[in-house]
Amino acid sequence: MIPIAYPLVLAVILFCMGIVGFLLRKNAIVIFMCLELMFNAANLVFITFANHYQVIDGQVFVVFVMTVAAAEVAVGLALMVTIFRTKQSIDIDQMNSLKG
Amino acid sequence: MNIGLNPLLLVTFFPLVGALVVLLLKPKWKTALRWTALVTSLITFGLSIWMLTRFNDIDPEIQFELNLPWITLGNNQIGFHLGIDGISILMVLLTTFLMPLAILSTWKAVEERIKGFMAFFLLLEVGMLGVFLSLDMVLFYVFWEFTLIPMYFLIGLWGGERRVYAAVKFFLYTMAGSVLMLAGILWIGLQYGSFDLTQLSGSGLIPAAAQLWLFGAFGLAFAIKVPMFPLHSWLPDAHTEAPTAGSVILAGILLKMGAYGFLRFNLPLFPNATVTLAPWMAGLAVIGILYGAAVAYLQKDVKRLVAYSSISHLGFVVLGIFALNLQGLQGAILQMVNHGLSTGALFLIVGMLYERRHTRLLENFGGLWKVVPVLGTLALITTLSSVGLPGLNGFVSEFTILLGAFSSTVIGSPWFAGVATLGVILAAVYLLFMFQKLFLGPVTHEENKKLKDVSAREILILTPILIFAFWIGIYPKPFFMLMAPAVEKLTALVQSAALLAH
Amino acid sequence: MTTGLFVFLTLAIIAITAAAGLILSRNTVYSALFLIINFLAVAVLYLIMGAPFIALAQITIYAGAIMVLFLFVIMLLGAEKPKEIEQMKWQRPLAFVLGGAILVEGVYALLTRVSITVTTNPASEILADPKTLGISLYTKYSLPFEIASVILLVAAIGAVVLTRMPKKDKGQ
Amino acid sequence: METVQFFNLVPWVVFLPLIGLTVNLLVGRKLGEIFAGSFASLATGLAFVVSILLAVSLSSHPEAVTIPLGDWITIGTLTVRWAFRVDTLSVVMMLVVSGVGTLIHIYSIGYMHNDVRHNGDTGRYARFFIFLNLFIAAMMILVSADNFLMMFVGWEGVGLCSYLLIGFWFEKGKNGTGNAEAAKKAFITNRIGDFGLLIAMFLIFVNFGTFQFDEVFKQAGQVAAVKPGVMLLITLFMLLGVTGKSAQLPLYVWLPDAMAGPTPVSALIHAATMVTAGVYLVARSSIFYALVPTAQTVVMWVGAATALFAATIALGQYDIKKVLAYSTISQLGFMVAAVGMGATVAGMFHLVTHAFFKGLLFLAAGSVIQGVERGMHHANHASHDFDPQDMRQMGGLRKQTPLTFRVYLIGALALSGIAPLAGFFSKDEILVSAWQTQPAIFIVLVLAAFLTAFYMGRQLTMVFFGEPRTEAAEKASESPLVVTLPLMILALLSVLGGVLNLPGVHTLETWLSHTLGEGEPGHFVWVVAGISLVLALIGLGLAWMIYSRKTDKAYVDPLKRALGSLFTGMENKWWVDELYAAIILNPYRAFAQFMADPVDLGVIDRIGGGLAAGTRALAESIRKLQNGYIRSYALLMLLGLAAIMTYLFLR
Repeated sequence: MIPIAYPLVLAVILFCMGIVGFLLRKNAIVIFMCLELMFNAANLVFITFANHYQVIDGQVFVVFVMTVAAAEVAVGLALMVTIFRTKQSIDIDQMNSLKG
Repeated sequence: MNIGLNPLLLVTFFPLVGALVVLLLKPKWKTALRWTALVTSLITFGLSIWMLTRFNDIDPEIQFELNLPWITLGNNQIGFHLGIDGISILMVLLTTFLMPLAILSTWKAVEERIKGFMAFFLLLEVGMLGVFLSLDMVLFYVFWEFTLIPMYFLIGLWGGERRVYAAVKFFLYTMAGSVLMLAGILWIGLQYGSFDLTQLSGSGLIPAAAQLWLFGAFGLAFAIKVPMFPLHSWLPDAHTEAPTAGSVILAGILLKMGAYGFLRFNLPLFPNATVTLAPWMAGLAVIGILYGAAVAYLQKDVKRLVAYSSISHLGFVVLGIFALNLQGLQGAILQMVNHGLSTGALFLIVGMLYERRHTRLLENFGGLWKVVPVLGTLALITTLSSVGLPGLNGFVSEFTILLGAFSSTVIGSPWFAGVATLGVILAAVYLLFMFQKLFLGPVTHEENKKLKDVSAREILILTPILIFAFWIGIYPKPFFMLMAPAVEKLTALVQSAALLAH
Repeated sequence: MTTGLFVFLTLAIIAITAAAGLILSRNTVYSALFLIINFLAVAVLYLIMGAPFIALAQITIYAGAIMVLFLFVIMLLGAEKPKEIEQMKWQRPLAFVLGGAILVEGVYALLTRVSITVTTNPASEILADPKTLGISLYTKYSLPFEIASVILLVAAIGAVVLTRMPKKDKGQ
Repeated sequence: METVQFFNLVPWVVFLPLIGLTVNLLVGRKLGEIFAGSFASLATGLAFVVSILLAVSLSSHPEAVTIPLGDWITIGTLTVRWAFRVDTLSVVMMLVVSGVGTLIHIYSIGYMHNDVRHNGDTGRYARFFIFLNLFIAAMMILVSADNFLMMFVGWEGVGLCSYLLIGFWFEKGKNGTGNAEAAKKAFITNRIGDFGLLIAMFLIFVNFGTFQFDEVFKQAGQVAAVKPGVMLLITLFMLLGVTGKSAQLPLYVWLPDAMAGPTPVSALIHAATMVTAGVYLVARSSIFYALVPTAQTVVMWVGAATALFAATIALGQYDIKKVLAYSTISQLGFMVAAVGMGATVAGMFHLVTHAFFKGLLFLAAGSVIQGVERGMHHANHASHDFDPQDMRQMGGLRKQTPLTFRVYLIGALALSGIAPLAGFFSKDEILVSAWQTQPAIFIVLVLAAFLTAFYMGRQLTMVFFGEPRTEAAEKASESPLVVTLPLMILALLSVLGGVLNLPGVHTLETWLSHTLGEGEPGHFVWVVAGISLVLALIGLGLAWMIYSRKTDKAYVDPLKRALGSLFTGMENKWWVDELYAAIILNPYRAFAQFMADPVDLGVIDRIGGGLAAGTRALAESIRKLQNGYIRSYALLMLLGLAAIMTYLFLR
């Protein structure tokens, strides 16, 4: 029995670390992983509140989040592969063709 | 109401039918495309003549009125409201008259993408006629903006070297003005619950304070279109770069939309502001007259010269409008017609020279009267009509305008007209300069020695215009009669409304 | 300090450390491995908070399938150690400042609104039962469920289409 | 009234030349020179017949008759008709215009035959007659109009014809554009005058409410009493129009250049008819001027000053036509001075006789020029530096062209005012009225008359006496009958023209009094007649003495030595053209250039362009935000998130 605030704080910390990682790294795959980290933090919040309110809906949402995350990773990594084929790099800063 | 036989509807939208037919034809059928466009414009002209025969010229009111519900906006009805009176009928006739001539002038000049050209041209006619016939502000605005699109493409696709620059400049200038007008239209519509011009004209609903800024909002749109000094700088570029037919229509009709706008909106809707601002507008008009004349004098490109002459000539129109008396207004309307005829013809002649020599620079010509005597003579008459020689059309309108402005109580001082009369001298200076550089003196360029004189088609283009030039110059009465009742009504309306407010 | 708190803190430290490793490690493979550790730690947390099904799904899908996919791609592209030179000079300091700001604000929000005395509930039989989840998924959330399946299908097809080698045009 | 009235024929004085020009326009070129020339002459001749019929009708019914043709401009209170006014004044003008016009048409048949060949474009023969007929039509409109506005149509119409005919050989002249420039100068200078006339008309309409002569003049006294300032303005602005059209100071500069036109044109338009339109206008409006003494003084001084000024320039010219041109300006000065003094009849009288003898002089000069041209062809001159109009290249022509010499002599004597030729009587009448009312004017005019005799003597001597100075002059030959016949008729008229208004009989005076009101018939003052006659004889004799001895080829004018820099001034027309160029033309050009380039392209075009550039610069700077770096977008998102959260907390 831990105070409910603790896992929430943990989620916030993980989420922020994901953000910082996203902003710091140029490796597109690492950036992806940071996204997963943020998803994870969000999931933790869902679970915590599912537990707190004793309802199943939080868990259901986690399932959906995971599904979407899986789909996103599949497409994202496929994109990464395609981009790497043309650019020979996965440096995200090189993917700036859409600049003004 | 028998909508099907309403002449206005037929006249306005018949070119659309032609445009559709043009779209169905194959691009390579050049002759068919040309003839379709020509025949369409001729039928439209015929329809407008038919309309003229049924027009009652002693009735000052709107005729052939057609008012269909179109858009309902809350409590506001936006009507598809068309109508014609003595002021607009001349503009409509001018439009339908110049269109076939302009199309005929493209016979040799436009060889590429004829399909698109003709389609845009006919669409342009729909837009222009719509502008002159709309009696609902929103409908007017729609047509007003609609004319921009075909003209933009006509300049931008078929124009000269700097066509894209000119097209964009034309579009942006006009657009900038009309956006303010839209704001004004919406404000009036929402404030007074109607977009209908017939209900708002002379109703005295709009308070004097609001009139001032509304006058500004509408006036800016119209002043850019006219164009008045100092909002004219789109005009030389657009005129110069547009294809010949485009320049003819631009000078002949599109510019008149601005002056017509003043007549149709600013005067009846904002009479107090009109009276208050009349000296200022007249002052700008006078500056425009002299300025256009001075600047035209030193142009090296014929088309630019004629373009600046338009500024000068339309200065007279604005001066006449804001004289706010019968002579001024009727002269101004006639001057609109005359400018359409003589400047249109000048552009046609320049176009003919351009077809032969592929240059518009004055220095490349000279002595052509000897080489092409018939064209020289036609050009001489056109030039003189533009100079305002008595006996030709330009004089009648310029004289009546100046006379009106001279005696105008609204402008308040004969100095405006007096100074504007100097424009008569300056017009002779720059136009004779042009004529001399083109047609007089020795033939200095080898290429010019073997130019062909006008073809039968070219004579066919210019003759109708010159016939009207003489007709209006010698017997302008029918034209004055046609517009007199409507102008009298307008003058009375403005004066009484202005009196009420004071 | 109760056992529960001790376990939580341990897991939290593991998760945070793993996340830090993910961010800071130069080698992409290490990053992936750190992420797996993080997922595992969080999975245990789920377990503690009465969501065994989710915890297992986390381990199998996330830590298992997805991360394997990541590793495959890393290996495939040979992108274990790309050079990373920061060109945008404000990016790094601002990232820390803003990340810190969000963190402070989030924690502040939590601590001012959630009382420290409210604790988590013990795992309940009903909620922990995958059957409850299943029923909910197939009744109340059947529509989103179907949509999720469509998304997965689209993603699968999309991934295939995207990664397909461009066919050399015939005859050229 | 038993006699048949021909008043309804009056529109035909305009229509006949118009028919002539239309026919020539359509078929003139195809049917050949004889047809084109004779048809045009016939049209003008018929107009002359109509004018005579009108005169006959008037003699029995001297009151003015108005024949309306149709409405022209009708707006509100503004009503202008196409209407012809037949009165004694207008008929005098019609007779002069169509009479002299017909003679000059006939002369042109022969003259232009040679001229088109000399200038190398026979295709323009018919065009010449088209323009001439157009001119007659316009001039007829001018003189027969019944209102100011219709008169203005003719007023500008003759200006147009003048433009067209001066520039007839538009590819010739100095640098190839000289003639075209001269034509433009004439039109624009005239337009400056027309500006004045326009303003005068505006003022008339505002104050009188109509343009019709009758009604305007009826109210003139009333208006003058109430608004004397307005009347002064009207008359002065009208005077500006007069100075433009009748080549008075300061707008006379176009007329000498107008000599670029073919000689018949100089005779018809720039001597006999068009340039007298200004005199006609003042005569027509004499009621106005009578009401404004200040304006009268101004008119009279303008006329007198012009008369003297132009005469001095004529003294220093070498071009045979330029001398006559300045002489015309000078004589017009006499007429203007006369109408300014109120001696309207004297002015009109001089107008008529001047039309005879100056027309004669010009036509004879044309005959001389063509004679010299023929000689030039004969002598095979390399014609580039040879100017057949230069009097220095002539001399002794009385032998080669005897007939021309005789008529020229008559014209010159008439112009110099030798009794009993036409010029003596008309000039004398002007001098008499000056003698009686304005002694200062009298002195100026007498001086001008003396100079007139002197420069005519100079011209006669240089052209016809002495020995031929060039081969061309030696081989010059007489012109054909079609050219000389009109000369003889005009010579006859120049001799007998004085009969029109002989002292004591006053035919013209009586005739015009029906229109102009009863005036005081000019007396014949023996002193004045004596002075003018003696001075004229002295002038001629002096010229003969000075010039008859000069025969050498490198011709230096004897007066140059005697007068020095004064003569240089005369030779260079007192540098008036240069002065105008410096104070009007060049400044306007510079102003236009300034407006066109720095102002229009530099400022006004830049307003729009500046707005566009501003928008562009703004967009450019905003565009930089869109740098393509995903992480930088993420950072901005985060910034937004942090900002929103901060806002929520701080709220």
